[in-house]
Amino acid sequence: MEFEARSLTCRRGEATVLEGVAFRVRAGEALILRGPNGAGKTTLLRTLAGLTPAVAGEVTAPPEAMAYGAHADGLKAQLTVAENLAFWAAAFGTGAEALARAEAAFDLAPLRARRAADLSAGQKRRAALARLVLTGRPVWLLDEPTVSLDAGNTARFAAAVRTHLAAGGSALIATHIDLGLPETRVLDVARFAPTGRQAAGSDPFAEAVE
Amino acid sequence: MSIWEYANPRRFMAASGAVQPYVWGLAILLCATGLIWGFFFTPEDFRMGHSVKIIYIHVPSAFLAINAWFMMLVASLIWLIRRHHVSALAARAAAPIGLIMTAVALITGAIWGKPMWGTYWEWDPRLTSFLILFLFYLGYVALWSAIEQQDQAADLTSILCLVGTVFAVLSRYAAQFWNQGLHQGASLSLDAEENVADVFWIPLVITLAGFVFLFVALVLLRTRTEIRRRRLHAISLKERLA
Amino acid sequence: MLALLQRDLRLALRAGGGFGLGLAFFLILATLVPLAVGPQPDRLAPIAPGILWLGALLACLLSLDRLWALDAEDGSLDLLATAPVPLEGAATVKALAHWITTGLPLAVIAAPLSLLLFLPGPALPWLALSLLLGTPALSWIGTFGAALTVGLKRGSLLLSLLVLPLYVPTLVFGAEVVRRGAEGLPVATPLALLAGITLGCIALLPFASAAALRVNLR
Amino acid sequence: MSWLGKYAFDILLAYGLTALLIGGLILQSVLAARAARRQLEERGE
Repeated sequence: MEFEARSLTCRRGEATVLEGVAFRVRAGEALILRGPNGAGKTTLLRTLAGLTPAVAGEVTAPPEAMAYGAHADGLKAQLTVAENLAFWAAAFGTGAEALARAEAAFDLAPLRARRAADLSAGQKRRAALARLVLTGRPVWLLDEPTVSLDAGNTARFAAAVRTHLAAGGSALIATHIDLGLPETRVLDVARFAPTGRQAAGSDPFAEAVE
Repeated sequence: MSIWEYANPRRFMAASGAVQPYVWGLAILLCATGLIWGFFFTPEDFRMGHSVKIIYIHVPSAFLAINAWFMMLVASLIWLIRRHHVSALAARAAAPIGLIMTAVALITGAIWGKPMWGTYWEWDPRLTSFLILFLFYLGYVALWSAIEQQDQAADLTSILCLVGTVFAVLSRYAAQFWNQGLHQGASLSLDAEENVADVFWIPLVITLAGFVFLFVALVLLRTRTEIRRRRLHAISLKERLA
Repeated sequence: MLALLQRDLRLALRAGGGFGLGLAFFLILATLVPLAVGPQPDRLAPIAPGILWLGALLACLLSLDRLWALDAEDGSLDLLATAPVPLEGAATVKALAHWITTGLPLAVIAAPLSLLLFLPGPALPWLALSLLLGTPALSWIGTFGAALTVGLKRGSLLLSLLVLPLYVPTLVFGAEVVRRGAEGLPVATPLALLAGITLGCIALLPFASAAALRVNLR
Repeated sequence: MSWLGKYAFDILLAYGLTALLIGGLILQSVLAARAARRQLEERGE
């Protein structure tokens, strides 16, 4: 899915952290977000996912097109991997076929009956990433997806992204490693650091009150 | 020029600064007149003796205790619908005033109840619902101070105010319903409009007006403080992030 | 939505889910009151309706602070908010799950427990019925309170302060049903009012809960 | 205060406590206003 963001201004809490964000992602393309810690990568992803309303600007794709893969795994520790995945499959209305694809993509079959509490960090990550396949949504928003994944599983993840892109999907990935994806461009988020001139319009307390 | 112009903090600060002295003057004048008149120049009530003098603080404070909440409700709605910061801050400013007024109404009611009904506390529906109102104020103030992000706090307290209003009204009727079973004719609570003679009525109205002006003056003062605090908050936020 | 209900019920029943804690609390309260007040039936019977309702109310309150907080901690609340389930629906399901795991069992064990407090026999069905009708309101109100405080680090005390005043009408009408039942008076009016409050809460509060959640997720 | 009759204590108590509460509220409002204004002035506004 192709979409575009135009002069997007994003907030984290009460602070404006990004200003005038503009980019275009084509179908089958992955956009890699780069930038130092605190530059606003997570904020941008949360805004695109529809969790944090944008202060200004527009995105041509609705939040319903986005599959948000957060930093946190979002797994219920007391439930098994199969139960966790089945819940998300039901919540997104995707069927058994997607479930099978997700399990295969991240090699979760041996872990199906294990409780999420008993998984290692990397195994949890795999289960969390498998959720993206279950959403059936065209745009993946990934926040440091490879944290605690070993080399083999990183490759497995890269393959899953490739499959997604080949099917006409697109992705925004905040990551520091090279995933070896075919169509990628890099977006340096630090470019959009706020200049401090803007805020006056949105926040009446940005200037002296008397 | 519409009233919404004052939703801009700058305009509000200028306008409220100009108006404030007059409101305070009126409040002091009316309160002093009403209270001195009521306290020194009214006769004894044939039934209640001089204890009737408590009416001059009890009724106005009770009046404000309820109306402060309504003011907060309206201000919260304005914030939720039109996103005017001053409105949210005015609601925040009014809450402690309402809290104190409710406390005053309760305390003076209890003290008055002792000579009249022979007990400090009576689970009269009116007293009960004031006690519950007091709890609502406490929750509202506590929620405001618990949340660090100011816009978020304004949103959440506004939602609480809306829901709380519905439940406060429900509680009022619940209290009325609940006490029926226990004792009927305990309608000792004083209905000011109906059974107060003229001699007491005139100073009461003056004091009431005085309290209203006092409320307005306090809301103006406290809203100004909240606006300044909000500005300080914005400055420190900027410094933290820089 | 059904999947969410299923998940929440499963979580409550699994180890560490907290199911049964509310019931145990209710039992403890029914044991402690006679110890504090004295064992005489003529002393316990008149206060039994109030104690039982108050106990049910506090037992409901007990598990509220984890209602959204657990989902917020492990990140699934964010994911839930991006799922094609409206937050209003999620709030309804959460409240329903809370009711099934606390309110419903409370209504069931209240009748046997009331024997400890010498609640007069004719009041027993009214106790069960009033709890059955009234505890949903407690769960729905609690879900709203929990949604308001989900972003706070130490929100549970504040949650009680916010929720308990909202519980007043439900408590008044609920206990009144049982009291009237015990005295053999007609119970239709308070019962109808109790049902009215519950219906109103179920119909309207999910919107307030969802609005509060959206603000907190922001 | 004998002219207040047998309720003198109650009346004075009520007025006293009210004065304390409302006076305290006004005092707090004024002090807070002053503090906020001073803090803003320190930051050059």
